[in-house]
Amino acid sequence: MGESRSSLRRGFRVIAVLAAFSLVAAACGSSSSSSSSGGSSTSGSVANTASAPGITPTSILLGSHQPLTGPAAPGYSEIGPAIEAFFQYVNAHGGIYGRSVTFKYLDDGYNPANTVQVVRKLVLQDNVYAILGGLGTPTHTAVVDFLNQNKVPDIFVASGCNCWNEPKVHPYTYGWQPDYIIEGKVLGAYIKDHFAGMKVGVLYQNDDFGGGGLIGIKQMLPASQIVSAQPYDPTTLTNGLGTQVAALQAAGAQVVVLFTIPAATALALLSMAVLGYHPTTVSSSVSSDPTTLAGLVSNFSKGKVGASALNGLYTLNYLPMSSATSDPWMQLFLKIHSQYDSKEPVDGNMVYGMSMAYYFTLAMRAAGQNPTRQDLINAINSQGATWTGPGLAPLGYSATQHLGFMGSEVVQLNASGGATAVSPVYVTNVQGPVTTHASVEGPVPSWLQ
Amino acid sequence: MRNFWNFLLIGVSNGLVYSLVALGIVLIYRSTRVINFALAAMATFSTFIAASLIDRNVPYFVAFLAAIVFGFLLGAATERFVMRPVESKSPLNAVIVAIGMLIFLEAMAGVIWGAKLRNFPSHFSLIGLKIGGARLAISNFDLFIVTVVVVLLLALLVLFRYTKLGLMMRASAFAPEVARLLGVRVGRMLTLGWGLACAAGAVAGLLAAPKVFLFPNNMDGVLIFGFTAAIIGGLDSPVGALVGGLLTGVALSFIGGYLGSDLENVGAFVILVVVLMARPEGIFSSMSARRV
Amino acid sequence: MLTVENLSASYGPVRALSEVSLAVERSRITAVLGANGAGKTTLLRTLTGLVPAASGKASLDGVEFLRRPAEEIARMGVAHVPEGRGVIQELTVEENLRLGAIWRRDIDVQAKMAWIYELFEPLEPRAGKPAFTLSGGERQMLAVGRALMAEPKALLLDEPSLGLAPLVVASIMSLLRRLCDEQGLSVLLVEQNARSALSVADDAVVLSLGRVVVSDAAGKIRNDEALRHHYLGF
Amino acid sequence: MEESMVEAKPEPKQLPAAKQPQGLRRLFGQPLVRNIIVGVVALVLFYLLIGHLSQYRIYQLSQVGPYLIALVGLSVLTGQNGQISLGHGALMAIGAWTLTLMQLHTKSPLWLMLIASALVTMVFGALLGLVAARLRGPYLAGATLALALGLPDITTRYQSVFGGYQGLEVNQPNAPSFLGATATPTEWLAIIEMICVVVVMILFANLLRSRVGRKFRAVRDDEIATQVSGISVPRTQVLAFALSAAAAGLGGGLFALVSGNVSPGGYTVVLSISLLAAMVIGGSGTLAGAVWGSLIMVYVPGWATTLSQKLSLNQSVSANLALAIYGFLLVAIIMVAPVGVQGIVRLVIFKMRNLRKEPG
Repeated sequence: MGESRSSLRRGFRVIAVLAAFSLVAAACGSSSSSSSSGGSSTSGSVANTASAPGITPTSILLGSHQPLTGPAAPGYSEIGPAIEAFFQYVNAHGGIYGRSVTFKYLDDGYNPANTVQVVRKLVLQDNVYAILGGLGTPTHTAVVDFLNQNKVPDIFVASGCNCWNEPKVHPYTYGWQPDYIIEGKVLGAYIKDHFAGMKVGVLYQNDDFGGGGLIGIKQMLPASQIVSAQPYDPTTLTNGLGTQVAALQAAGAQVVVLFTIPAATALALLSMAVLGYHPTTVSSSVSSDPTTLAGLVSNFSKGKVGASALNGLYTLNYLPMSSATSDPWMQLFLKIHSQYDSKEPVDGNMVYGMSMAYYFTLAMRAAGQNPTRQDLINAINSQGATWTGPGLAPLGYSATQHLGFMGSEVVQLNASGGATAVSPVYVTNVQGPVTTHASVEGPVPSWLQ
Repeated sequence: MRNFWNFLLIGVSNGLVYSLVALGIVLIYRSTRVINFALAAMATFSTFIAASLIDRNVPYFVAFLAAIVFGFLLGAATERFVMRPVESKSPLNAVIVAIGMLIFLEAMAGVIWGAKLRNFPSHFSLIGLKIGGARLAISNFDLFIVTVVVVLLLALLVLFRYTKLGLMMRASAFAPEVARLLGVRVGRMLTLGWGLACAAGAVAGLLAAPKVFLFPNNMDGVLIFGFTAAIIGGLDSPVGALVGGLLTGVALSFIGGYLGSDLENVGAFVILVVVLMARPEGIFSSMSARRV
Repeated sequence: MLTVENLSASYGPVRALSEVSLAVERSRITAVLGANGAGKTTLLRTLTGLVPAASGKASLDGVEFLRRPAEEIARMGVAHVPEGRGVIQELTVEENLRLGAIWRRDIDVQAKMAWIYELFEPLEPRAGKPAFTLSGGERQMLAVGRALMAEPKALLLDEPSLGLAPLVVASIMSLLRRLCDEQGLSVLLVEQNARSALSVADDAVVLSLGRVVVSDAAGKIRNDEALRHHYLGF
Repeated sequence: MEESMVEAKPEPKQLPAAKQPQGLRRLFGQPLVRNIIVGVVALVLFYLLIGHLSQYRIYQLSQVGPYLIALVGLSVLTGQNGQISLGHGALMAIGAWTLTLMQLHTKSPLWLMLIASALVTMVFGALLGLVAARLRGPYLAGATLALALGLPDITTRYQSVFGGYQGLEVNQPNAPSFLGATATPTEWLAIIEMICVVVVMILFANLLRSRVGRKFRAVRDDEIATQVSGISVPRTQVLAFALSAAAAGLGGGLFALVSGNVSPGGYTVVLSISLLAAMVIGGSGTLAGAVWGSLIMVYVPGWATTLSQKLSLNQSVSANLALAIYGFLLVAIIMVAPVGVQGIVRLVIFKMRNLRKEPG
């Protein structure tokens, strides 16, 4: 249905949305509304209606699947609470068109069979308006067809698989974080620019994440420069990564690229320390939340060598670092954290969740006062590429492309857990060339203050 | 060649931890014929206790001992209050209860300490030792692991071979009814056996945590490889647990190093089937000898 | 003196013993005879706490012990040598013997063992060997010897002759008689092999379907041909 | 135990030959015929029932079927034949991928794909049975657990064939036109499953009444005596493994249809362990126990979640608490009901019958 809408009508709708937007902005300024949630936004003439499943005149119900228990829970279990906290803040600041947002995230234990179950429950029983930030490639793959068949907006999947960017097959599904292939290309580009001619080794998880990263790297570097690519199986991390790192060392890799989950990054750094192997280490954004890593590596040698294991590590960054306390977005997030999320640590996962919730709020505001599900899709397709916020790289949304952030900057970590940007923002898509760009990080809008 | 030696050392270091888990499984199996799947959770829980103590500035070795004592008490209490009522029914029931305990304890660890990844101190350096100019994949901490495992095995050997208590424990394990007729308080021996086994599990947890980090499920993988090790060694042989653990660790390290880490799990299955086809009750089982 | 009064026990819905009464004086042997399934083994297992008693009493030198845990009954001086010899096969001969007196702090274990090795000469050279290497007769010797380690007052033997050669049986029976007299034991001897049991016993009871059908001096039963034919099959 | 695989319902005793009734009544006296009638009645009731349920409830119900069929297989193997398997999750995986790959590469009709799931898994199960026949108790449990651990990794090793961690998509079949245009794929799937459940239950109920069933139990109760009496123990064990695997494979094929996707994350060691736990808790060795077990697998985690959410803690605490409640329930049920839920049900029926008899 959505695809058959004529572009003319879509154009009208955009205009209507923009008009609504400006009305809202105006209303915010003079906020004095009768809405019980303390909010603003309903302009006098149009009343809120139950315009879609999960939307009532006073509320919006969103659903998500997150690993809250089991082996994948560490770290990722913080994202759901961060998204929820952001919405609580939005609700306290007038909600979205006066509606308060309820974010219902259920545990799937990172088991696709459970994901199928909880997502059906959210859609068929709880009648959520949309699924936001469903986490994980194998888990979300199991429900993406169901969501699209039922025309449920499947917004900002929390995974960098390039399989979310298939608007023809899955028109209701949108990626958000940089595609893994894009991350690989950005890292490859940086290596090409700064470590030309050095022998490169890759340690990667043997799934779409590591595999995508490897594809990206290989696109950017000559085959002869990559001396060794070592896959690892995330289910056998019990055995450590000693053998893989020893193999990289034996191959003489001077630059090691990590496409690893944080625990594996820590294990890899541990193995490097054990073997006295000190290559230049470059990692994807997934691999290296500095807060998490600093905690994990601090004991390698009774705390003495610990932090230095991170020192000099290059990694990718497309959102403000959680240590960047002078960044206005981080200041906002810290405020929200202290009010609504104080049980969870301040780290990259928190920034990730809150940023995602922010972009979703933008999408809802753009979808109009009484949006249908299709209105949300149309809003992202037509306006998504123009949104700014905490993200450093532009978003790649259009009717024909459902890519999220199209790149990132390279930062280098220091011993104290901080980071310094060492490159401009590299921007690309899956096939195209890599270009550099200034950061597009936008100001915190007034309705969030 | 350097790879070969590193793979070997990595395998030995991993294998010793599997040996400890295997030992915990063997100690319980030979006394109560139960495969204690809850051992992973008990180890993790004990390690969390140590971590909480260390966070409160308790010295490492005090926390280490406290965790072992906690593991002992947890195991003993589990036998006395949870296992005792079901042991007499079918062994399968006891296994399911152990699985229930595993789920329960791991989830409670998540409730109490949260599902975040945290480190656990090793006290000794994890940095590889320098031998002949190159660092090898063996650190002071690995030497500590070796020491602990050897001391523990020797202590158990002395206990079982040379003390009255050990004799009573073995008698209770091999022939509980006969032992009772000889005046041995078998129930206490079983409780003690579970306590010791879970204390061994706690040690395994404490030694594994610096390398696999600490979170509620951190010992699941270790448990499965430890169980594999126990079976390879023979479920009623503590020496078999040591050998089985080393064999498993080294074999997995070579498989991971030379064939790819995605074959480690498959490799564990292949090794198990090959060993069991040759010796259906493990390498060191006394059963097969007795049947002849 | 071992006294049993009106002892009853059940295996599930099946009544295995009903109203069994008997008494064994010190230095006397009472044989418990009867066909397979008559309740002989159940009688011993009930007395030593392995099968719960439904009703009745049992006492040793006036001290009531029925319904106590098996290990406590053993510690009161009731030694039970179970059917199938009950040696712990994985343990060595010496360990089996040590185990016999493991709860006694006041016994010189070395001296006791030396005495057992004197009684049962074949055991000494095998002291360090696991029990599963022993022959059937040797295992029986070990089981009896082990029971004697703790200086029991009552000795309950379940089918000591089972599967043994007649010569071995004869030597075990005569040894039993000697021990009983020397140590002042009350012996309850459950036997399928009535002929050899009656040759050493002072008294005998015959069980049938869990009931005592005959209780008399061993000599009388030996001489009562009709009774022997009817219940004991010889 | 001998009676345990027979239908859960109280049945009239077989009448002695002399009084055997004639004609129709005699026909109904046949267990097979009676089972078929019960099955058909159940099917009709089920069809009427789903007309009154929401799509989500139907979907939830359709999750029961795959577990139920796999549990029947596991119950026969462990409860009736005495072989412990901690690898039935892996066998389900084989069935699941068989169906998925057939759907992807061939244009086979649904029934053929389901039969293939069962047969391919059966062949694999027979091979596994050859290994299993040499192993006892915990050693067999360990070997099958290692299988459950290792097998999913094959799918990531050969990503191009099996789809890697993401797995492969499975299309849900559309309802045939004779059911009317209103039947959704979810409803149709539930009906397919119920048909499979009925067929499998009837087949296994009759198998276990037959000589084969008696052989299974004989091997379980006393291997040596069985061997002496001229029955080949290894052959019986391999047969039990093969049949059990066939059921697991069919369950796996249906599971793939219900999930709409196959991926290794759905078939981990956790699934195998859950199956064993559900089998024991339901009532090991009985068909009715498999029903209870599958219901527990599908519904109890949900109840535990609801229960822990009532405490209105934060979500990650309540998710862990739900899991803790589930673990606690496993322990509690075994402690309260060592013979499983079916054991309790039978006890209650027995008591009620006695009550009815006494005054009459």
